[in-house]
Amino acid sequence: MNILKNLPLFPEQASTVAGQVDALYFFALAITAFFTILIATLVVVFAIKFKRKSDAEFGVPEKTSLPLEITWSVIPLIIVMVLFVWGAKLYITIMRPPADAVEYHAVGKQWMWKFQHPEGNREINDLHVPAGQPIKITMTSEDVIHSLFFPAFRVKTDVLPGRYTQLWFEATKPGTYHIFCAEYCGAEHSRMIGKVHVMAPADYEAWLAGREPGKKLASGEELFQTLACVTCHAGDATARGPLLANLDGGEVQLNSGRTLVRDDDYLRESILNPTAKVVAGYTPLMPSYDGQVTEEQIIELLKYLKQINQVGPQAGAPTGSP
Amino acid sequence: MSSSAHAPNLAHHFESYEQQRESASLGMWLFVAQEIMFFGGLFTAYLVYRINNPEIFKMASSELNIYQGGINTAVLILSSLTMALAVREAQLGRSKRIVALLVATFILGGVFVGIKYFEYSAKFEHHLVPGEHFDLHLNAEELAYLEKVGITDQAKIQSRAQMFFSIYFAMTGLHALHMLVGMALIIWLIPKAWRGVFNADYHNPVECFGLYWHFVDIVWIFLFPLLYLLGRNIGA
Amino acid sequence: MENQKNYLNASYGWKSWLLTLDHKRIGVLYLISITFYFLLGAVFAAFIRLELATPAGDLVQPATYNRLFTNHGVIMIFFFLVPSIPAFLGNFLLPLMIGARDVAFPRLNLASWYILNIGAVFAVWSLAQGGVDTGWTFYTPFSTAFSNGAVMTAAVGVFITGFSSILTGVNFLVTIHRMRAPGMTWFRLPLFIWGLYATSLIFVLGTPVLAVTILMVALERGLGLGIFNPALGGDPVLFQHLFWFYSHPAVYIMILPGMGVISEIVAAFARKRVFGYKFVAYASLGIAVLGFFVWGHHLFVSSQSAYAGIVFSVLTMLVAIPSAIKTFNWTATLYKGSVSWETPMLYAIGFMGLFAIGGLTGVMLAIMGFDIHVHDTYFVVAHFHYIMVGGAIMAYMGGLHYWWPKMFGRMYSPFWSKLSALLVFVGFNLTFFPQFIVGYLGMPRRYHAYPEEFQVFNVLSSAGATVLGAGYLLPMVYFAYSLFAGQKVGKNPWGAVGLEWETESPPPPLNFDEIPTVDFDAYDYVGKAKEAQVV
Amino acid sequence: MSSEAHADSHAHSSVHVESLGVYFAIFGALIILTGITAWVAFHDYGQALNDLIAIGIAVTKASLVVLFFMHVRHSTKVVKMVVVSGVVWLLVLFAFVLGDVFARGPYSVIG
Repeated sequence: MNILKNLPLFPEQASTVAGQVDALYFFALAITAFFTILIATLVVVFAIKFKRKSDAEFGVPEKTSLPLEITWSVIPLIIVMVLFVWGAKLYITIMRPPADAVEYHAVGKQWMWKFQHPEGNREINDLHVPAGQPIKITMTSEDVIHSLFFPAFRVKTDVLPGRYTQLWFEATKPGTYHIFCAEYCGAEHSRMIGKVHVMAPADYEAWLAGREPGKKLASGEELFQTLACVTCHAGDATARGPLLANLDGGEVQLNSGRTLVRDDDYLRESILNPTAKVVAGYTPLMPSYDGQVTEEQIIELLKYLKQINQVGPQAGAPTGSP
Repeated sequence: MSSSAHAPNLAHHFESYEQQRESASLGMWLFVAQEIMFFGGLFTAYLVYRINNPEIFKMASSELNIYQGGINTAVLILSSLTMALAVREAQLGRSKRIVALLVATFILGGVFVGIKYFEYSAKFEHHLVPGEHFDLHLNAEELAYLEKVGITDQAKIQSRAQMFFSIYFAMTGLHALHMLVGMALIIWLIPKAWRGVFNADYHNPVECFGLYWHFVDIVWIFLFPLLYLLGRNIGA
Repeated sequence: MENQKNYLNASYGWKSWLLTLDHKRIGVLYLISITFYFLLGAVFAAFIRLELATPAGDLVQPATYNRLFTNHGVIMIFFFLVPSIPAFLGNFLLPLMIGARDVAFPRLNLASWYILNIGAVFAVWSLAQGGVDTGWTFYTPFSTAFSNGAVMTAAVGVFITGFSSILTGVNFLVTIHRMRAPGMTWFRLPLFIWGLYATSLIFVLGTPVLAVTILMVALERGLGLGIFNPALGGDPVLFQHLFWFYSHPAVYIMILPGMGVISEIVAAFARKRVFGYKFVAYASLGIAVLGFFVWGHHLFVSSQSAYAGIVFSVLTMLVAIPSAIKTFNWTATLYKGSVSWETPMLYAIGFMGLFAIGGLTGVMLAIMGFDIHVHDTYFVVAHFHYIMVGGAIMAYMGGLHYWWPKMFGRMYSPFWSKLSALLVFVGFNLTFFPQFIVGYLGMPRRYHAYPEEFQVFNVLSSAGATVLGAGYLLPMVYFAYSLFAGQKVGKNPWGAVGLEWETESPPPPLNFDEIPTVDFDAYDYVGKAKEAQVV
Repeated sequence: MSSEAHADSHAHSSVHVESLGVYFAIFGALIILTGITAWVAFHDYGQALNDLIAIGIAVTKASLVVLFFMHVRHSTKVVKMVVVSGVVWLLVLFAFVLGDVFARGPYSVIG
């Protein structure tokens, strides 16, 4: 039997959090096993020891013992609170990407995963990532709810239409692992799968260099030019559009007087519904790009906009990706 | 059991009229609790989307006819009064008065549903039914208001207004359906009342139906301000 | 006793059954209906296990597979598990156990049965239309805009069936409040009644939210209203909130009455009052009420806010306490009991072990950091089958064996019934334990095809399902045999305490010749022992 | 079904018959409150206050109907408990769903 040779009981640990999840799993598993065995043993032992000997026999009545009831309420309470606190802490760790995470993008679509690297490379159902680098994946769906699941990294987050969700991991062990869609999404749900290839950083660089440039999508910079964004958002004081600076999480004041954080959702909305939230001091005259750009192009644009932010606001047309 | 074996309208499994009456009333109240949760799902949806789109909901709400809504509120409250009085007459066992008040309740229910019909027709004519023909017309003043609060995107205004009207139709439609069911039940009650079966001991059907009718009234008491009265304060 | 009328021979003919207002006959009608739906759901399960025996999706088309698991879920949950213990055993036993002649509203009771079956007609009709493929969870926007299955028909079926639950809940609550025999105080009620009471609360307060949510899906799909439509600013996560507001408490609808059954069986076959009676009673209410505050643990990875997640997680943890109280108290009841190893007791013992695993893995799923990994994997599938099959159905089978002689006045074969209990226990564990492992390995649920390394566990699972199936089919044979040729029994074949055992088997149409006056506590085996000595 | 039933029924077997005046007074109050809520809606006190008044008046009206028209004032404890449970459960649904919505922010960013 071939399948018996390589019979796994636990999935591979290939991310920084995998070990933490497994530790919590083993702890919870130990508790589960302990109480299950305790109860099963007691039940079986009592059932044998106190087996009815004659039909005239009755059980020996007992008064309810308050201390006993309290004991077996409080001990489970303490245990589950430990589990809760441990689990909540780990949840925050898994859900909150570190500041130095590199941003990748994913679009879920019946029934495939489209990934984009920060360098602009696109892949379908395959994802190459370097080990030892925190990676943040910003995701959205083109149709129904999907869920991006990396069992080897112990992470998963639903991918929703009309909204960005995030997931992050730092792969530790080079190798090839599963990508699954975990949220039922229709006929070919079980084929919405792929492989994540974790590579040593040097290998990853080599892989990147070896990619044919033709596979690349138009970069954000090119889009910025071809969609004529540059005409209004050139970045000088007389421009009709606001300065595209401090875009990655910086605050901005709106015409309505409200202040909000310029996150991905805001930027995306500003491309698709430019007049929804207008920066203070500007008139809402930008046309909507809804229907003119694909989700992937928006992602490219967002990446480029954040690059401007890093390079500095004075650079109207900063050097794009190589 | 034996003492009440020949009592009319006392079911065999009840020991006394009081037990029967209290069972019926408790049962009806549990059904009302169920109804609260049933409409509660819709109210939750209303709250979520209103919180997400406060200004557009105000604009969409202004499209509703406040006179039709207001008159219907008064009609329904009046029908609640006639219903409450019908229950009172049932407790006193005065058949003719019960019938008269039930008929009055039925007519008022009919008026409500009739007005609702005209209201719905107007929505169809004005393209305010969610779907591809949906088209909310806003006048310059309303547009200016929305612009002032930072909403100028027409597609967004249209889509969120559609959401408002989706909820409007779901809530008022379900409410109207409850009215129709109630009116059907009145038709079932009237001949019973006419035959004089209701008295101090046995009036559960009227009383329970009254609870249902009042509940439907209460739903409207909330629907009226939540759906019709938004956005009237603009420019005030 | 021979010539006395009982509920079965009081009248004859189709009409006397289909128009009956007798809660016992309605109970039997439920037994027939839910057995049919169980078999239907089991056929789907058989196909699922057959398909999953090999990694490749080679038996049926993916679209067919999706319809199989959806219909397995919809039918097993809404048409078997939810009505199983409450509507069948509850209907038959509630008036008997509290010393009443019937439930408070007999006509409503019959109507509930018809409503269940009308709903089922729609569910079956949806099969004829090609089946529904949304999963039993009907998640939007898949169900509203993308599925090409018979979503509308199935939604109507689920909507209608909901009212069967609601009306049964109303009926039971009023019956328990208003119809108790003289002297039957709240704390003399058998714990099964406490379980039914708690269940009914969920029926009444939870089910309507599911009904209206399904209605909104139908309005969106059928009439183009857009309540969950993202294009109109609609929120699919709102659907999930509303859906789980009912559907998580629905799990307690399935397990609470089962826990009640276990309390009855443990007391009867240990001939001892349930240890910590009041704690077990309050634990039922505690689970029912707390159960309404925990639904968000189904949304840990659905983009629900972390704050909401933390609140839901800690509240979920608290449900472990009343569950633990119950389990420990049952165990303590056996201590110094007089334990008889009859078939119902074997099921109860099996229940305690399996429920412990099901409950504790439930706690594991409430651990947020852990749930991220196993959410929507076979770990979850295994967990809820341990609760619903290992818990609810084991209890259902135990209850059926316990009260069968009361219902039909005849005994079944002890040998074959014990064998079936063993088969069910072994088959169940073989089916579902491997799913915990394969779930942690990462196999997502609702997968028609899967990577090869998961095959061993799936083969074990499919093999176990065969044993489990045999374990379920066996009772059909010996119960049918018992109906006609089983040994006749007297009022109280098990020597148990409880009002239902003081009337004839099968009970007379009005349950009791005289309404009893209750002057003893539930499970008064001390009194019973004295009585036995006197005799 | 016969008129004899009336004869031997005890006139007031624990049924509380409310006086006519109470019903008409409540009706009057409901109509007046409806007028007030409509009037307030046309004046701007800030959206929050406007909403608060509207909800406050609606709750008051509903309470009047429940207490008087639906006789809860004279009902058994169990019925009162059912009414309270219905409302409390509704608030649980609101609180937890809205809690998440507030923490999560508006769902959609697409027009």
